[in-house]
Amino acid sequence: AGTLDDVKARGKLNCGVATGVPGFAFTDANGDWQGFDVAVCRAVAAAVLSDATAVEFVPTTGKTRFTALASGEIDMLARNTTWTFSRDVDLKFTFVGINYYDGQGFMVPKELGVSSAKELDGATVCIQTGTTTELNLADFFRINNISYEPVPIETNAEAQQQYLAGACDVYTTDASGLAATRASFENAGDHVILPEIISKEPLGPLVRHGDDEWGDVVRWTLNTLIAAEELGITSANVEEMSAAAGDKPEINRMLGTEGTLGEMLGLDAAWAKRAISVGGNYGEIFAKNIGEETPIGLARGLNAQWTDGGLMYAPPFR
Amino acid sequence: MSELAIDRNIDRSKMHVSDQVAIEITGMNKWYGAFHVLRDINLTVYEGERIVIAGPSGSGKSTLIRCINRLEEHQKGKIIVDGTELSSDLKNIDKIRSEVGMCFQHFNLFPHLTILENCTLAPIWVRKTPRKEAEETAMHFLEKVKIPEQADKYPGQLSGGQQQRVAIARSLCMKPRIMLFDEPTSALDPEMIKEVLDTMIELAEEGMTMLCVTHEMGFARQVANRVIFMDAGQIVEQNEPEEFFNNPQNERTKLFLSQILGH
Amino acid sequence: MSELAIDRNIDRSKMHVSDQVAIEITGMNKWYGAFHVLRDINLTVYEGERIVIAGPSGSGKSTLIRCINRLEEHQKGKIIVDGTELSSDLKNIDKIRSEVGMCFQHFNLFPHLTILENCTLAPIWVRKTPRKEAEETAMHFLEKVKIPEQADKYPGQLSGGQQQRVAIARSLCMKPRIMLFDEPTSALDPEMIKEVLDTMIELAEEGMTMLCVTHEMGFARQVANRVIFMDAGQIVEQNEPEEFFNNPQNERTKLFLSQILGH
Amino acid sequence: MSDIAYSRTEMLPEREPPASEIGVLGWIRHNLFSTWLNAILTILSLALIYYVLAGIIPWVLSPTWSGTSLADCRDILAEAGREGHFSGACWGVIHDRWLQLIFGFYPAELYWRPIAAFLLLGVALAPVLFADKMPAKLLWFSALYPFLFPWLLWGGPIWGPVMALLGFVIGYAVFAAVNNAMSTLLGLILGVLAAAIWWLFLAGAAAEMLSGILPIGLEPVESRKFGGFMLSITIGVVAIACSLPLGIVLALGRQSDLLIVKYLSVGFIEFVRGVPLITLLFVASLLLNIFMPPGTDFDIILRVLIMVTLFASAYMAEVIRGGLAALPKGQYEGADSLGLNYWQAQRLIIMPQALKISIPGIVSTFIGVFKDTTLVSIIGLMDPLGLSNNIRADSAWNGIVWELYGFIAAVFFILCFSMSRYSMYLERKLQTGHR
Amino acid sequence: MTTLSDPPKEGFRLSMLLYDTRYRSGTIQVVALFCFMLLAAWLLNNTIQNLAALGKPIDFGFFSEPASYDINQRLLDYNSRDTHLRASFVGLLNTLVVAFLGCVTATVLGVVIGVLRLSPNWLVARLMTVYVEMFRNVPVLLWIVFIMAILIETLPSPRAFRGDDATASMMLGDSVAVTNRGVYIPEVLFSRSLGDLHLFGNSSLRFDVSLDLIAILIVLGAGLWVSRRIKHRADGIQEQTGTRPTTWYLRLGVVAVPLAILLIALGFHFGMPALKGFNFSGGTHLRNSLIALWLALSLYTAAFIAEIVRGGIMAISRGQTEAASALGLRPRRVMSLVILPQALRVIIPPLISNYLNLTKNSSLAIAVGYMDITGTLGGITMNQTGRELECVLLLMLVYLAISLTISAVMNWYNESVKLKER
Ligand SMILES: Nc1ncnc2c1ncn2[C@@H]1O[C@H](COP(=O)(O)OP(=O)(O)OP(=O)(O)O)[C@@H](O)[C@H]1O
Ligand SMILES: Nc1ncnc2c1ncn2[C@@H]1O[C@H](COP(=O)(O)OP(=O)(O)OP(=O)(O)O)[C@@H](O)[C@H]1O
Ligand SMILES: [Mg+2]
Ligand SMILES: [Mg+2]
Repeated sequence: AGTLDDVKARGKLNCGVATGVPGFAFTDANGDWQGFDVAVCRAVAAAVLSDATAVEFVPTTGKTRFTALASGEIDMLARNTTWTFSRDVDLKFTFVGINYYDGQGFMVPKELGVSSAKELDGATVCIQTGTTTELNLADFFRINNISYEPVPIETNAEAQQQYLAGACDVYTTDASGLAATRASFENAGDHVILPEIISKEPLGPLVRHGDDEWGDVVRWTLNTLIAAEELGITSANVEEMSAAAGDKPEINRMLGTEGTLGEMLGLDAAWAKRAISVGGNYGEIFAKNIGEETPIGLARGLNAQWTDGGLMYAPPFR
Repeated sequence: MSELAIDRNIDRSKMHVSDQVAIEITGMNKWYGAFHVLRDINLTVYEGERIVIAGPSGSGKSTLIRCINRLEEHQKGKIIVDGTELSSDLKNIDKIRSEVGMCFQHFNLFPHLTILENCTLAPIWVRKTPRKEAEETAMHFLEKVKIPEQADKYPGQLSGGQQQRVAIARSLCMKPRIMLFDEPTSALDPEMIKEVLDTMIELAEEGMTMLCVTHEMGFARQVANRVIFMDAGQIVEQNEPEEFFNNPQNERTKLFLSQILGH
Repeated sequence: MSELAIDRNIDRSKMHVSDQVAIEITGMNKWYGAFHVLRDINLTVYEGERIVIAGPSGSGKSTLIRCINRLEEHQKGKIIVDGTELSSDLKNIDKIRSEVGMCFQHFNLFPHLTILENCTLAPIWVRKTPRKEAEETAMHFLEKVKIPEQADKYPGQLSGGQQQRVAIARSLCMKPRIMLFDEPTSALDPEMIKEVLDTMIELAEEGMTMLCVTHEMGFARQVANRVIFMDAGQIVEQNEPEEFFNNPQNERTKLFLSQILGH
Repeated sequence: MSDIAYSRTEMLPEREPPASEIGVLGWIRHNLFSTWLNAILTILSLALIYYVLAGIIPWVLSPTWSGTSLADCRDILAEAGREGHFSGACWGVIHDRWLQLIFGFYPAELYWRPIAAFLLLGVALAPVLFADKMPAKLLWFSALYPFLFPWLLWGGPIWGPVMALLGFVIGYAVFAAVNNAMSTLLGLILGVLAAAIWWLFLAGAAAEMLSGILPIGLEPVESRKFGGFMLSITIGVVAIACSLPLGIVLALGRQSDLLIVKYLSVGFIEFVRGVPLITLLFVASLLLNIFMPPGTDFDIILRVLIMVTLFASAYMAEVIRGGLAALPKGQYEGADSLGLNYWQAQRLIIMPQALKISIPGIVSTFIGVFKDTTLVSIIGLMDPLGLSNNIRADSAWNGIVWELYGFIAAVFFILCFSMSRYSMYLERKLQTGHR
Repeated sequence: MTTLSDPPKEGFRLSMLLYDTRYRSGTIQVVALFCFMLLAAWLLNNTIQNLAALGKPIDFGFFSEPASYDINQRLLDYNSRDTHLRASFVGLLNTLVVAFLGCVTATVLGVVIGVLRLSPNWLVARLMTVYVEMFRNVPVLLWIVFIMAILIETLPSPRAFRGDDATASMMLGDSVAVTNRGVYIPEVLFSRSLGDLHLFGNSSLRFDVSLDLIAILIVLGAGLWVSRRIKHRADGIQEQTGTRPTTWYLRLGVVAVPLAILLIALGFHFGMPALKGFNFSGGTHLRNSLIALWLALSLYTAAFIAEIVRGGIMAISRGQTEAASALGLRPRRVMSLVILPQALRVIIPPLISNYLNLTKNSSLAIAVGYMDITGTLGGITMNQTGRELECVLLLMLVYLAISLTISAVMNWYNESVKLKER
């Protein structure tokens, strides 16, 4: 049977997340998972199972995440994973979309007086290992013909500790991670993020190859969140808007007051409404977990709606 | 090694030898690797016989006796115990082992079981006797070896002589028809030796078939009806005790006797 | 503990006692923590004396003997060995230790060295004797204790009696003027005791000064010229052996003698 | 020297030793300043102790128990007039998360279950560990406990463990029947076969049917919810309990004169002991599913349990082999001469003694495995170390290091230390008590 | 007297497979082998099916592809364009380095602590007990991260060495810098170097051996040989006359003088570390990760070794010391001639198994980012290529080979020092 049926039969969605990345996936004191990636899992669970809490979060490491997905231990992986050719084609996963446009950047203490990554010759660089970061870094320095000293580190928390203690001059990881890390510093102003973004890191949820039905469910749940922001559907007004058909046909189709999109997905009509009402639309999720109001304090940047000059662009619901 | 005086009158009335064969060994040979330990052993033991086996250290006495209940395997020849041939057939081995009791030099009691449990273990698990009955039998034999009051102690709490007597009782509980003793007294202090020999004499008086490796010549003289002398893996001489001690034929026997009786 | 018959004629001709003082102990006291083990010991040993020290267990016999070569430290009083006073001066200790040989109950041979190496170790490293010469001396003493053929074996391959004889030879190789023995036979089997006592008697016959803690009363009677009885850390009685055994004065001595000679 | 006869008439009383021998002074002289070298060592040690304690104690004594975040702690410390990086610990994180560190994500309303499971573990172990003081009847509870333990922790209908237990009963029944009728060897083979068939093909269906009819059970808890010390202890306990029978079999195999059996056992033991645990955990997290029939998917914790059990059983086999080797050959011969067969001899004579000798070794293997459970954090499980990373990802506690490590280390220390003390006690008892 | 006729000769019956000791062991072995093969076949079959389904047949081709990542601590030349095979090779050498360093320091520490635990000084003995219990009862992984954290947090960063208001300074006459990035020590340089010997050409296993080093080793070896001859001669003299001539200056001379001449000829000098740019440059850089792992492994293992040493010494009965002193041997000689030779036999077997444990524990290097074989082959290479099966199996094989080598040595040693018993 397909994954969708499995999930329904099980009554739980198994969702792979990171073991702990500030703002993206972590647990609170009650043991509940929180974060930007976690919200995607919850939205999918709400859409499919009508219960945002029916998610089993599976913490995965850089090493174990793909095996967990390939072996069916998890139904989807929402763990800031970069969409690359080889992962898609060789490892045989389907990236259903992009929920965060990221790129690898550098953070340095202000007192070093560095303003460009090209000035980093001879610097010690803390890298949070995950495969793409090391490769980008090695390529960047090699192409620019400057030397560096890599210090590979497993977790963000340790990288942060080393960086703050001065055990490395530079911390490199995805720009979102840099910003989030910097935000938690006692004196955030003493550190700058260099302008170079040395890679494209489109992060998004992924599922296994070969189960398009399930891929569609996850893809369109993500699209719902993004489109909802564009269309002005929020957690506050979604009840009201889904109560009766309004005058915008796309909203009606999405919220199930018109057409049979839900059925086509193998879900019921109110799937999108439930997905949105868990944590709100994409913008709300962003604002609540990693936005400028939070300790993480990320600006929307590339992740703004296309209408605002960003790259967030959900295909139409029709 | 000294000649121990046995100071009671031994009742030889029951110690008659029947003409029923108990053990028949023909042309038996055994090797340890390339080392030829037992060479062409021929021996017939009749029911009720008390045979003492003597000989210098390393002459193969223990090995011979251990072959009889298959603690060691022989490679050539035949051993027939009570009509059953010892072969590699497990059923035969099991049968023979429950007919033949054995006492070791170092007693080999089970230290984690009480004396009573030591005695009832085999009847319960091998003979499938009900526990109650097995315990009664065990007490009977413990009384016979004169230590019924120790039944609930552990072997470690008894003296060597007491332990050896328990070992004898343990074998008797299987109601064997033949008893093998491998230097049962050589690990004991002089006073204790007497206790154990007494028990063995009593057994002999009741007509038990016994094969006993021992250097207690007093015992051999008074109880055995045949003494076998071994050397270099072969039976060198056998005779009735009086003849054996007073009038040994073979040179080696003479040498050996002069050594052990000498001092 | 039993009285062992020593069946040879002992040659007392050389066993004369000179009036040269070998060991002089005056007012010696020792404590283990708060426990007063040795109380006011006064003892003069002349050269050529053979002294046997007896006494109940825990009475301080071993401690006394061990104080003499400073294996234990005494806290009060004086010990003068061969004119040198035992103090915490390392040089004195070294000097005394090479004059005084010691044999322990458990032999304490070095298991990783051959018998010969055991015997040559101290001469080579302490006396700086050339190896060749040390080996010759060692063989000489091994012959004396009657085991020259074992020279290349390891201690683990010898019997207890042989080991104790090696231990004696090892001490002798240092050519000591005084020998201390601390229950040299109490860990041995009866046959072996004899071997060791024979060796000690031979030593005595050659006029060695000996202090011996032992309960072998046969040995004491025939070899010692003085028996010292200790109890509760003090010397309770001393006398010539005949007198000591036949006519003990002190109540405790009587009690003790009745116990060890009783059975 | 003419008159050597001497007899004491009055016994000397015991006297006080010189002052330098006893009392505090004597003790100090003997134990701390007996030689120059010792005096120097004593002073150096005192300096070291002072230096370490002076560094640590002020940091530990920090009034931050009620802090709600790292920033909050810093405020509290600043108010108390303590500034700087090492001015004080932020104990708020322990206050906030200690339940999580102990129980992981186990539902709070069900905490009684792990607590009960571990308390009962003590009860079940008591007759084994304190054999002389406990009624032997309790052994029955010990025998049932392996089925009770997973049921308490994982929940679900009671029929699962009951059916599993039934497998043993069936296996034994078949064994007993065949053993009586034919041969022990055949009985053993058929018994194992029968139990295996039951477990593989029938038990599941039967359990399902019964829970349909009689739904008795506890609320199920997925193993993903396990975390913290509970996870470590669970892995340790299950691994040791399961590795015990496996280890016995392997040890017997290694001692056996059957060449193939022997080399299979040796191969397995040496292989497992030759590779680091972490590679076995990689196998658990990455490869085990590949080795299983397509489509099987079992839980990561179960997979880890399997690998850790295999790991522990190799070490256990060596411990038990040591116990077997310590038994004199006479015990085997004694059993043989009484006519006991191989299995009877093993069960009644050899194993009871060998296991008793091995208990200290088993306890230290357990301590080793328990400590090694921290390695599961490397494959993403939420053991205390894994959780500490997770907690540090919470922006409230981002930047906390020492408090978490210190707490975890302290708990490990207390548990392992008491166990090692216990095993030393056992060793001493066995030395004296095993006459 | 009855004569027993021969029992009828029986042919082979099926039941003999079960009852006859001759066939029975065969039966058991066949059953065991069959079960084993069945299990193996089942696993293999599953694996093949699964790999086919995943579309990842076993293939070691990825080893010849460029690794694309950098490794900081390395003994060989390596850059990100080198192959995965070379990266693994670099990792393997790193494993061996840390294992070797760890074993050496753990032994030294362990012996010192074990001996101090037996010290008559109460305080020192207690302190050592605390040390042993502390390290034995806390997981080694925790110690590794703990010590790493201590290094990072308490040592000064290179920045602290800079400027006029520097808060940290170099040690030992500006030749050693201890920073939280690691320790910089002077490196050995030769101005008239003889060059390198290139082994294995340009392959992934290429290996450079410094000719300078070879020359030094040869001279050193020759010096030591001559020194041994001198010692033998001294032994001979001692055996003959009993007194030993003083030879230490001669022995030192024959080793040191030629070596010094060679070093001068080669233009030996130290390359001092100096603060340049972001970091110290010049000198040899021992990374933090290496130091933390090395320290943690040695401190942890030392606790176990201390117990072994203590046990070994205590296993030698007091009587041995007493007997030796009674013979007049000085304490130092008692130790070296009597106690140590005996204690070593007890100590060495468990010591080696602790070396084995240390080597296996070095796989926890990933926790601090030290690129050992687990970090390269079992880490980034595996992550990058997605070849879990190949990587993990190979990783296990490598460790197994190391372990088996060590235990083979151990068994050989055990056999050769067994005490002779009766
Ligand atoms: N398992 C064995 N492997 C090899 N040789 C053995 C074995 N058991 C005994 N032997 C050898 O077989 C010979 C006979 O041994 P056995 O124990 O039967 O002698 P014994 O007459 O009982 O001697 P003792 O009086 O010392 O008990 C001896 O030379 C012995 O070394
Ligand atoms: N190292 C020690 N510390 C404390 N007390 C000791 C020590 N050695 C011996 N003692 C005590 O000193 C007393 C005398 O001991 P010693 O060994 O000298 O007695 P002994 O007469 O040789 O007895 P035995 O005949 O049993 O050998 C005993 O009570 C003993 O317990
Ligand atoms: Mg024998
Ligand atoms: Mg004494």
